[in-house]
Amino acid sequence: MTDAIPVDPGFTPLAGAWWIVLLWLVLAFAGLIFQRRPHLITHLIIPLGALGALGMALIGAAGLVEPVSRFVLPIGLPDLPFHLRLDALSAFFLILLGGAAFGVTLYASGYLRHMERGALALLSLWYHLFLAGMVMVMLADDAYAFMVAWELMALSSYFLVTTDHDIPDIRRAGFLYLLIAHVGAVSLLLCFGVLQGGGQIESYSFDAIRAAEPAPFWSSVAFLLALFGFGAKAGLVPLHVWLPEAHPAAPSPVSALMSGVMLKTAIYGLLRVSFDLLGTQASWWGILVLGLGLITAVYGVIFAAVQSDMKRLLAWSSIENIGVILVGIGLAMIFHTDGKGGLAALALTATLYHAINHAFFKGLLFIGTGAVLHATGTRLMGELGGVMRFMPWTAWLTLIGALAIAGLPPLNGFVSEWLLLQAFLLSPGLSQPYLNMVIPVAAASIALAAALAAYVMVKFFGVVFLGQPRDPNLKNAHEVCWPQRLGMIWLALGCILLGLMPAQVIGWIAPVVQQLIGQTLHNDGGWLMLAPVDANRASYAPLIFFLVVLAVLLLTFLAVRKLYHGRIRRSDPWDCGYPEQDARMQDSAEGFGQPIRQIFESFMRVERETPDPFDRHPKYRGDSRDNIWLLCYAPIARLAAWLSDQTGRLQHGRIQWYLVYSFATLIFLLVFTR
Amino acid sequence: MEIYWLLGIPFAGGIFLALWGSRGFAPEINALFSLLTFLAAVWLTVRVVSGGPILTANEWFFIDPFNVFLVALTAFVAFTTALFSRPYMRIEQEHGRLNTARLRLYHSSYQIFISAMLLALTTNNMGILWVSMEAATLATVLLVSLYRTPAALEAAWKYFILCGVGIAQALFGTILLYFAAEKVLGSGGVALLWTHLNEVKDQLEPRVLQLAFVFMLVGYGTKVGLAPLHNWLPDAHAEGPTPISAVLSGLLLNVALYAVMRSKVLVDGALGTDMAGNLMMGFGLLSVVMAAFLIKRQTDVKRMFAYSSIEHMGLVTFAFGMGGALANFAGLLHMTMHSLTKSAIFFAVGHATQSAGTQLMSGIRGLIKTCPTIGWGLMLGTVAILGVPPFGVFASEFLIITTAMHEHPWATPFLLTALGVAFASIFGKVQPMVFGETELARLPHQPALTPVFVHLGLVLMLGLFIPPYLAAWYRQAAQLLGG
Amino acid sequence: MTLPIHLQIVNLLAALLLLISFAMLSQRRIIGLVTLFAWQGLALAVSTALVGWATGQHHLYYSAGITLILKVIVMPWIFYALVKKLDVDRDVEPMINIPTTMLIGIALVIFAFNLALPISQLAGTVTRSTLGIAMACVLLAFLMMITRSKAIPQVIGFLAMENGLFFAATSATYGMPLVVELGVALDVLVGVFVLGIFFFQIRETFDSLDLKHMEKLRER
Amino acid sequence: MTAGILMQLAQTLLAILLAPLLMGWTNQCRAWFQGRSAPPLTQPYRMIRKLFHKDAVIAHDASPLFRFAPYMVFACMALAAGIVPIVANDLPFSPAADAIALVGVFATARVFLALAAMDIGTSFGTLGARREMLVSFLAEPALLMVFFTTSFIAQSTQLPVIVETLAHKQFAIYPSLAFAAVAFWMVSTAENARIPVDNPTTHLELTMIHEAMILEYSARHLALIEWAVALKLFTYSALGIALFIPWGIAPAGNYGALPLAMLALVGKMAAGGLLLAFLEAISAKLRLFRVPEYLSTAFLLAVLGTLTHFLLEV
Repeated sequence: MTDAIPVDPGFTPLAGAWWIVLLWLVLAFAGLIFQRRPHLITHLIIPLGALGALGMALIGAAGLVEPVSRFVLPIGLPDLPFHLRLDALSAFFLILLGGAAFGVTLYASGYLRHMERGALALLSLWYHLFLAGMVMVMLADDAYAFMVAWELMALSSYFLVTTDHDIPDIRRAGFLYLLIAHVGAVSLLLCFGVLQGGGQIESYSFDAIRAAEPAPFWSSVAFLLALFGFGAKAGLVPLHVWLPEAHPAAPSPVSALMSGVMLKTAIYGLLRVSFDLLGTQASWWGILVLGLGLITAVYGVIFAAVQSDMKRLLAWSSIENIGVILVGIGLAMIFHTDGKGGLAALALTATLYHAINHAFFKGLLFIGTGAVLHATGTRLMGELGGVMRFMPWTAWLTLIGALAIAGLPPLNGFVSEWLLLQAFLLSPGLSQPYLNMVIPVAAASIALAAALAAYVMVKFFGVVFLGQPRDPNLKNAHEVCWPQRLGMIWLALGCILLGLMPAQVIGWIAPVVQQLIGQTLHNDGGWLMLAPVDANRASYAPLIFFLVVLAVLLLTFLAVRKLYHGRIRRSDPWDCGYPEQDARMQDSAEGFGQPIRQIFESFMRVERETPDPFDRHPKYRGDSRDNIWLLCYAPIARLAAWLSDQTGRLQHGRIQWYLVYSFATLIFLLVFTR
Repeated sequence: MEIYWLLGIPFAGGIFLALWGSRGFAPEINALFSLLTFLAAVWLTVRVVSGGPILTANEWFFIDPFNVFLVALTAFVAFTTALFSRPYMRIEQEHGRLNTARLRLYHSSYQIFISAMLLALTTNNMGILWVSMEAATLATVLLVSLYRTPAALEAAWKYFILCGVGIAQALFGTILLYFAAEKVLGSGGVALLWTHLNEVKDQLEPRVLQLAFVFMLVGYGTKVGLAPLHNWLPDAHAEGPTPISAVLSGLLLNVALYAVMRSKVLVDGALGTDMAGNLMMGFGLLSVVMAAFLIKRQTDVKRMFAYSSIEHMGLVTFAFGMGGALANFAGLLHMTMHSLTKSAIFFAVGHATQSAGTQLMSGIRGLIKTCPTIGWGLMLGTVAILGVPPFGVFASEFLIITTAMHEHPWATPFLLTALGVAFASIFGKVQPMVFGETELARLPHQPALTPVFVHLGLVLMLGLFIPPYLAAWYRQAAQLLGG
Repeated sequence: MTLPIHLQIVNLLAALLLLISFAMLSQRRIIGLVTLFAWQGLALAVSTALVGWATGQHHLYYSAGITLILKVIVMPWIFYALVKKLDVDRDVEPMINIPTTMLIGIALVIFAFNLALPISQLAGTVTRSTLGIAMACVLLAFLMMITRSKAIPQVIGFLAMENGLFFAATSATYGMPLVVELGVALDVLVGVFVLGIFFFQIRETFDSLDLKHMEKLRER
Repeated sequence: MTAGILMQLAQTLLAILLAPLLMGWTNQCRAWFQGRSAPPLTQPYRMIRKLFHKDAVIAHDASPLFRFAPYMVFACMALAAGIVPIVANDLPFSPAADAIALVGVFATARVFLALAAMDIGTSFGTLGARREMLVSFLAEPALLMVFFTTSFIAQSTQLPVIVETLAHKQFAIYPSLAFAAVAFWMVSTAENARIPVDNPTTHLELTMIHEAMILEYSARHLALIEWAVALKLFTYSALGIALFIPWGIAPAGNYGALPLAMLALVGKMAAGGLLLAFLEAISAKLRLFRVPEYLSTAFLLAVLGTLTHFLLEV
């Protein structure tokens, strides 16, 4: 396949990206070849993959400034070879992918050292295919290439999810995941079927699709199909059911990639289809996306608050973040169709910003939990606690991620949230008055979601890393090795820098926004300050902010030390003088989530097992499932079963009846055709 | 010339194995003859690809891109199946399910079956086409009942009666065709020669052809396994020996569909309407949906994949029904992909059932532990047949579905439902067979998995890259089908 | 214009064929069925020969001969042998009772006729009107296969259907090309042998030829 | 510019220094209303000084986070105080963080405090953290909505600009502000751990929220926290003043107005403290599971505020 590189003058970023994809493919199979030598895989192959990811990020950066480059691979369908294209949008998402994947893969090279050989080889195979698939999704410039890459991504991630396939739950999770992914993919097929211009095979290239002008009705159909298809991948409520199952099931680096990057490919696809391929948008699309996004965000965060499995909690929080991103897209669409280009640019900027933020902090949190999981062997928060004492690196780095995702200044989560709220605040420009009514409510629920996210993160970090160890043998949990630390440090740095340098990040995002909306966000604040539209309207300068906090902090500290003293006496915790303390007296995860469960009980189905008062070793189990499963999926399953029973009836083994069928068919056709 | 080799070799093989098929080396001989057949097919293919359609033996045989690609496919799959059946049948013999006499029957009728199918593909005479289809049926009836279990006998009986009746309808259709043709071409030999019919198809009497097509569709459609005429198919596939299941669903169905298409071309010419196309779309859609819902309730692995064959033939029929260059192209591609993939799956399933000692899926667990190659073969094959890229089945499904959405949007909800249900059912059943814990035993003989991976490799390649000459060849075929 | 006498005889034979099909539909005993089947074959052979003589299509003589040998002598003999050997000559109880079957049959005949009517208008052959009868025979045989619940009657129904087809081939179109007919005949012969083997296998497995033992393969 | 920076520093220091005074004043008033003999006005200062002198007693397995948190909280509160216009309206620093950032700052302080409370792993610590977060996740959006209303009016989220608009543009009556004001009051009682949500002077552990979180703190850490709490109360009052009764705050550059502004500030603060104390004296603390209802009422009022803004004022 190497002859696929066209001999074109100059080394376009696209060609570079393609070389890296090839590198990953080679690495994938190299892992298979050297499966007898795991050391080689963990110490050479996977780090090389990480370097590839880093290169991909750089190429993305180059692609933002370079002109659109494209070339055609000699593979694919006849007359429909794979078209590749690198424009600002794909470049931005390449940065996202490369940046997050570099840290995660670096981490993986340490994390996977304990795996047994065969599994390791397979994992490295699928892992690199997964990376390649995601990149190809972002580069593809025709429907076929896109779908192939899309499904390659789904398939490889399925095999990654089912790495420990001995556990029935994991098998079930993987099955559910692949099923929903496949249904989504079919709906994407239909979407492209609508979009493709003429009947010829050439009309599947995105250029042809852009050229084609579908009727309003059909473009709406295409949009809905796309929303369904991409929503299924992104975990849009009610298509999210696979997500809290699949993400925890996968090995931690994979969960990090799936949550941090793979969900973004769905966002990428949605943007690509609705802004790029479909030229014109109907006014109600944006409102629909906005509404769905709000539901997803609130629903996701509520369920995140009541989880007691840390990876599951993070998975739900991913759903929340996807919801926030969709809200941004919805706003952008509303402004766009309303002709408010600048505001659309603001909303879209906020969206993309949040996408890349989420890639970083969610990746960080997932690999952090991975470290804990590997050191302690459990995912249940009820058996953890006090891990900070044994794994300080992991703890502090994870804390950065947690604060970032909780949307606290001056970290990156706050910036995108701030931009989004600004977009809401600017909504009075809209021409439809009823929207002006709706939007404050939407903003309110976004604020609610953000505040709840803080709750969730306090719960997550507090229960896992702080307090007393709930299990005595947590004592011998050990800190992770250096590659893992480096991976986490990279992502944490990402969170901090993205938080402190918003003006620059917006500079990167600008070309994307320019491409999609034809207008960029004008930053009034210079390099230091973030001031969309107008410095008098709103501004935020995280760097100053940060320095001031730092300064005050140091001043206070020094003042206290100077004026008074730094004497410390250690003793047992006081706790209002209660005599015996033990770890069981702290809040369990269920306990911490209990108020939320109490308030939002109507959303969920709560299953409790309360111990009797005389139990010497009382065990409490509270589990909150979402009702969507019962409301949407169970009926479908029942209907399918019923239908298959009915069809089964037709076939009851009696040959005379079979003869009757063909006889009836014959007669029917004879009557029918004359 | 090479056409005689093509037909002669398997026939001779049939005779030879009928005489000495009980010897120990019979499986190798079987494979050898299949190999020779395949070589002859390649030779013929090269001739046609280079020199265009051949019309030889005073117009008895006519080979154009459409059937030569089926010829090549048939010969190839027949060869790989023979390779697979070598160890498979030995293991069966060791398990004591077969004795040498039956092996002789098996080998010779296998060859006869192949030659009958090749004849059906290459002949230019609609009557001979019918004759050889019937011959192919007869050759396989005794193979289906090879194990002599009650179930096998029942399956064979149904196979025989239903297909016999069906094919009788096809004969009536042929007669009607002749009846219409002789007025134009005069009575006697030429009136059934497809080439001649094709030239004068617009002069043929529409009403008669309409009637003829109905009979032929019902007749050959029974062998294609179109719902609701499909009832013989799952039984025959499930109860016969696995190599036979492979060739039945990999090849026989194609050949039957080939017959339908030959007559469709004539009917379209005569009617000028797309009545035939609509009928085929209807049948195809019905088959896809019914099969999908029946798959959901299967417990026997071979039976399940038999239903999946019905589903895919339905899809192909639907594609051909839509007509047009793209759809026909997609249909042909899907035919190829389905044959390769499905036979590969049956190979893997065959060994899986042998090592588990049962065809019940509940009895097959964790293949990946005991015999990883079989496990991965089954897993990848399943993934491929479910239309997941980068495997070739996806390429054709992509074209079919998008075209359907573009041309006949009303059909897509059915397709969507069916594909979803089929995916859920098949994958949900296969996953635990491949993954998870296990207590299966290893096989006495080294399983023959080269065929499996050769097929899958081809399917994978065709999903990513269709060689230009192959593509050109498909396009010509699509043209012939009135694209 | 009135047809020449031999063609009138052909039409007569056609009517006879139809009659026999009805008779088979109503016949309960297997031996009786076999006899009727033989008679049908005879009528078919005669009509084929007549048509061949009338139209000078001499290859029709061969097919007439084949029919005579196969359908009048060999197969009935085989069936007699089978019935004796397996002694299954008990009353065949049809699934649907006879009068209903008859009524359906009549409906079928009417259907077949007006299906064939417009076609036979434009047939080039003299004996075109027999097409409808042939079709009727086919459908009736089909009906018979549906109604019979034992193996042998079903097979006889199957062969009766082929008789109908042959009749259509010969009388309506002056016979297919010889090769085709030979091939068809060969197939039929092989088919019957296969069936013979079958009967014994079925017999020794289920020790009965009743089809109700063969309803195990089913969904549910 | 330098004058502005001086202004900025002066205001911030002023806030930091006066904060305990406001606290003392409120306690004094409440004591009067409850008919107790009141502690002196400078009681908070004394307590803080005393605490600074003591040795810090810290649990054995307290992590660095535990010791870091009080400084963080204090810094955040100082920063918040720096953003809000207290006496004068030119704050060169305020563009660095607008109203939304202010909410973020409060959130940061809260999260650190909660985490620190969970650090030791005592039953009351986690209990307090949980309750605090429960209160906050309803209070925070309400506060944001209040800011939304004012920002919709002022077309800006910059606090000085808002004050500018409300105080020094031509006078207009904004019904939406009424809703916002009530909501703000409810929110600030919750955020500052006052009755009816929490009782700052309680000694019943089971009813504690804020106090439960800081049970393990002592000496200088406790001092910093107490100071931060006072500062928070002060900032909130200043905020309320700035948003709803901004008249008197000196416009940028106009130093002549400063003394007047100073007086106005003292007056308003005193009145506010009085009112707070009065309401606390006459009302009882809510059960914990009534708190969400109380706060969601605040939330609803705030949203209603924005809606009324769109209905009546656009």
